[in-house]
Amino acid sequence: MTDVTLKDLTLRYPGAEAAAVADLSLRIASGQITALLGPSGGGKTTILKLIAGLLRPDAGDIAFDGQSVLPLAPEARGAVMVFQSQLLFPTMSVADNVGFGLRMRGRPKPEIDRRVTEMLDLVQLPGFGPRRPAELSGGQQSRVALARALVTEPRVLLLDEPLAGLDAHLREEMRDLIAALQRSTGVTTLVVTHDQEDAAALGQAVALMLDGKIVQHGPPEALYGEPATAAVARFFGNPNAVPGRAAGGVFHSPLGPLDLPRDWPDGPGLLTIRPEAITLGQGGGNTVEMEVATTAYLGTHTRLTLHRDGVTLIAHLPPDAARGVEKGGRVTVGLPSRALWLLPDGPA
Amino acid sequence: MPGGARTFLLLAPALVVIGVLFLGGLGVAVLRSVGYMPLIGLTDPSLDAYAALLSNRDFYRSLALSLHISITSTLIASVIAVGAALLLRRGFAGRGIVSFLFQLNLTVPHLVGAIGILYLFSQSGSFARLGYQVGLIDQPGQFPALVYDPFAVGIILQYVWKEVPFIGLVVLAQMQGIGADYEAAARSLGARPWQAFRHVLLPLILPGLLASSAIVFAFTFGAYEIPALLGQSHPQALPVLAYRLFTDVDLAARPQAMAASILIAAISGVMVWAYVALTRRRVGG
Amino acid sequence: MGRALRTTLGTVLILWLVLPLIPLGLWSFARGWRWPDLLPPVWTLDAWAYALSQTGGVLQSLWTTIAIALAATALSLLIGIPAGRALGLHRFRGKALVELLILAPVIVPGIAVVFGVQTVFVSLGLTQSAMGVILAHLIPVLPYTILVMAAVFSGFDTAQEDQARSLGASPAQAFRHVTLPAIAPGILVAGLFAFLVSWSQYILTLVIGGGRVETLPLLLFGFVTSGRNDIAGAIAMINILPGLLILFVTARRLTGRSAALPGILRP
Amino acid sequence: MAKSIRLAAALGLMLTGPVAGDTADGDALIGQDWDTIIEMARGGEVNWFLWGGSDTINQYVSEYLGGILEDEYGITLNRVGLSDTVEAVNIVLGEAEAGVTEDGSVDLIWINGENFRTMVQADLAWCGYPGTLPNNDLIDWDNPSIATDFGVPVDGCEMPWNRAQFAIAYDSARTEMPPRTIAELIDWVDANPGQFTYPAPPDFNGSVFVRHVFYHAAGGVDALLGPFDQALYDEVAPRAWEILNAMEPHLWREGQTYPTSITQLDQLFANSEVAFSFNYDPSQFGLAVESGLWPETVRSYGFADGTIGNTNYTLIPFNSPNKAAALVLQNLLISAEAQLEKARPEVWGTVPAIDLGAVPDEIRAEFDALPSHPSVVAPEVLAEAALPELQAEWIAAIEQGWIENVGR
Repeated sequence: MTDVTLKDLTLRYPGAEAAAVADLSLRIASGQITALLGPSGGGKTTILKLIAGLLRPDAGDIAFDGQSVLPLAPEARGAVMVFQSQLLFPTMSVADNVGFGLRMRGRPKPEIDRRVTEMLDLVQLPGFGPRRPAELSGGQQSRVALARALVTEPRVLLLDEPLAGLDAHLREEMRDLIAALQRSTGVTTLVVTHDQEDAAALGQAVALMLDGKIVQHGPPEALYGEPATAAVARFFGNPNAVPGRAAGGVFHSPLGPLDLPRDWPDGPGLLTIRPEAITLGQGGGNTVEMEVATTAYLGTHTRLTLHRDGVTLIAHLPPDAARGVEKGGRVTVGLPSRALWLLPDGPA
Repeated sequence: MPGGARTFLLLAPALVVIGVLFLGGLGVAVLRSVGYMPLIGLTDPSLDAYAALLSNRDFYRSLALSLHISITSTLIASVIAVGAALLLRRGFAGRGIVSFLFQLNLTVPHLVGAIGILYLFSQSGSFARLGYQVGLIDQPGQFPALVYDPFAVGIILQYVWKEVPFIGLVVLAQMQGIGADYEAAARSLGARPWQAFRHVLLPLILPGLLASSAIVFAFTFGAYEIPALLGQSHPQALPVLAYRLFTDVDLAARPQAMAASILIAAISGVMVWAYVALTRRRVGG
Repeated sequence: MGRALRTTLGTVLILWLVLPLIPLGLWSFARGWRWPDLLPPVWTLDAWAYALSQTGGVLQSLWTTIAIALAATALSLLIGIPAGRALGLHRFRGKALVELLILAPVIVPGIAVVFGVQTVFVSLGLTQSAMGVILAHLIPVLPYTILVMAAVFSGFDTAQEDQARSLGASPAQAFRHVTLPAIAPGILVAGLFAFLVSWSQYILTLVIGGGRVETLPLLLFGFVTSGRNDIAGAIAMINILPGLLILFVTARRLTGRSAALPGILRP
Repeated sequence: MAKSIRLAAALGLMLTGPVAGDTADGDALIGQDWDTIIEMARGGEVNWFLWGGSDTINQYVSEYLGGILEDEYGITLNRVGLSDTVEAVNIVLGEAEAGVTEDGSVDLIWINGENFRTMVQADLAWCGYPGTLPNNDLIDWDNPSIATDFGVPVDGCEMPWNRAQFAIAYDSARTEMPPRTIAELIDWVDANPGQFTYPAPPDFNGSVFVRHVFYHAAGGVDALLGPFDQALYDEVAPRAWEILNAMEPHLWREGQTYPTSITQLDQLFANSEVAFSFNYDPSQFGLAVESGLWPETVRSYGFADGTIGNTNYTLIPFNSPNKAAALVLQNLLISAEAQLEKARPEVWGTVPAIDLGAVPDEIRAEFDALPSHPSVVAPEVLAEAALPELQAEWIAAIEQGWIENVGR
């Protein structure tokens, strides 16, 4: 069980204009899976490499259990990185790949063989040892890469986009496998992903990184329902933002007064609600009549664009409920007060 | 047009040229080496030329010298080339100059390099003169014999100079294709830098390293002009011996020259095969 | 590896690469440069004057070398492009054997082949002639051209040609407007290597050309074995020139990965 | 633009290779009226194969001789530079073997000694034409050193071009008392280890040096003259090898290796690695000083017990396609004017092969007025102690014996 602290990390690649990582601080709780979420190309992989020791920061510190690991070479840190492309060594068999870390540490061969067999069983690839990496499917390669990392019993496991490039059903299998393996080993794990769903499913905590900064760090539910900024909300697929002013537990907006779930400090603010929280007809308190600008049937839900007094809301309704709603018509929608959230950073 | 015929037509000119010039040249050499050329009235095949060559002590000394030259130069050049490629892969001041010089060097004929080596390393060459100017030696004879010497140091120096960029560029291209991530993965799994190189990168660059160094091996074994220029009077490198036999005014020596050329072909073929097989077993995954 | 160590090693490498060329350059301007002088005591243009004179034979030799290298390059491209296409794009029985045959001249030294070739060329009247030398140069040149072109074609998608045909192009038009532009950079690389391989040939030219076809390497060998270091220096500089020129002209194309694109250049 | 045209022209010319000449038939030329021969040669070309390692000789050939051929006869002279004359012999041999009897590629070779013997024995030389050349009158065929080439009778198969006599070069600034005889040289080498060496035979000049030692071991040359005598050889040779092997540890690099050519020795001498160089053609010393290779303090001399002299020639191979042009060139080579030009120290400085008694007086006067190069021992001085060459079989046996008993 190791907890990892990143403090004011900064790294600029030679020749690059902007820093890849700037003044980044993050605490990764021990024994948990933390998902580092952010759009592609946001410097997330760089952070993994910094923790693994494959890059040296220009400034800042990395500590495991309070001890700085900056002086340690990658092989001495016990932080194993699993690359997005798995990077199984093509010149070695699967067994040699899995046993690689132990061989490098000079462990006796019988022990290596035993541990390799165990690990292959654990990732549900028994008997795959003699094969070559090129003979494996993508999902199998991912599992070998995972086995190869875990066999060294690392203090910290760093997974870079472990689910990218897998089919939908393989993704779920792999998610479950990662979660199960993490539970059984208890290794502190940092998963990098650009997919909010993967982050929510895998991470006991999610750190959202936008523009090189951690903008919100907490349980996945919080990032969904209680975004810290409009940008966080938008990243999680919530474009709804209504300007107005809170006063005495009521939010005064162009849509009329809306009851807030609890007392909020008075002042101007930006109100948000997740599209799937919006109901048709009465529900949960506030009701508003709005004009239907567009409707789109999307299989699992129907998407409505609603207008009123310069405010646009997006609502996701169950297809059954949305039957009969017509473009250009007027509908009454419910904005349940328990689903309302005032963005802390105020009006945009 | 059926695919097979089309393929054949595309290949035909190349096969004709290589078949006639290369195989034909080899074939004629074989025929002449056994003294069978009905066109010029030779109809009694015999292995006399081979017997004469193989019973000559000079032949074995030449063979040993040529093997020494090619094995030593290939090994040294390969090691330095891999080191240079590792260096070039990372950024360092002057990297642009090195890669320019690598490419320039590829275009410089061997002979030019050999003359440069001669002017640098002979006993009255630039280094010897430097030694004199700083008071290390009083006269040329005190400078170590590095050209026209029994250990073929000058010849090897020239080959190393010329082949490091060749192997280096091939290996560098492979390294760039592979990227740094495999080694990073190995490091992250607990490999020390040397282990990551030895167990991960080296097997990955092996195909390019093998191909290029095998070419170097064959070339240094069979090249004429460098040992002719930088070698000592006796023993001579095998190609120099073969050329001398070929240009002997005694026409009786010609079958021996042909036999020597066939032996050069056979030996370089076998050695390249053995080298590739051996290296693959020792280094391959 | 520390940055300082890398820089040091790199500097040593640069010095080592440049060093042999320096005395060559100095010699071409030197006179009476004897032990133990570190630098020439007298600087002169005599060697260059001889090398550039109409009767010295160096200029004629330069034209001969260029003409032969260009001809060998053109021929090898003409033959090598179709063969490269067959090897790069088609699968067929006996392909491994064909590849081995094409590779063989790279592994088997020229001296092993040239005596036999000379014997035949004499009776065909091809010795002592540039034509014979050009043909002989094809032996080492052609494999490189074919291998480079095979690598180029293996990265070429023939669907582009099909697309052109379905849009109304004749096979020739499809080749001219679609295939050729796609493989042009590869042809340039193959051509450069072919030129340089021919440019540096020594033993093939010597045995087949018989002295009558005097390329720069032959001339250079003659002067250096005659002890004329000054003239040898000047010829050596002239000998380096085309490579330098090619490098500057194609600097962009040849940098980085493509520099070693074929992975199969000549040593 | 001009360059690309030249390039195209060069390529076009070369692609054709040698063309079958119209004057391949030698019999039709012998005894022909000289003007007719000139007319047959006009507009053609002649391919002259000769050692090409000296820029001054090259310029004499290309500019002086080539210029006259071009201007006066419309003949193009192709000077083909060789590293070793044996290359040209080899070309003709190969052609003869392949049945190329008319359109050979060699029209003229600068030659003598063993190479001449090879050509004659293999019946590759065209013979019997000297009387056809107007300037043949300048040749003293009664002089045995002209009429025999290393013991082989010339018999009208080649024309003399230069005469030469072996001499030793030393730097007067470094070596005050050079050894004046072979015996002194042997002692000198013992006393000055590492300061002497000689090129390994079969290098032409190395071979001559070994013959001097051989003469010394035989106690004089007289017994060795005449055809090869195995019994005599077996008696003399061991003494010669003993001398040379005793010398070996005191040679440059302890005799572990020898220079492979005279030019390597010249370089060693130039850079003070050894104290002496030598040459069959002392005019080379002057050229070496003029080109800056050697210091101006170089002087030369012959051994008091004599040095070997020879004549070198030009030869027309049997399958030369341009025999008429080759004759015109040969006639020019032995003209008094061309020999005078060649004798000038700044041009070459060689000893004429023609009989100076037969040249016109004014040219004779110019010959007499030629300045001598301070580094080149005067031919008259050398001639005071001249030794004859051995027959070619002797030379071959000595070279082979050296390789087997000393060289390896």
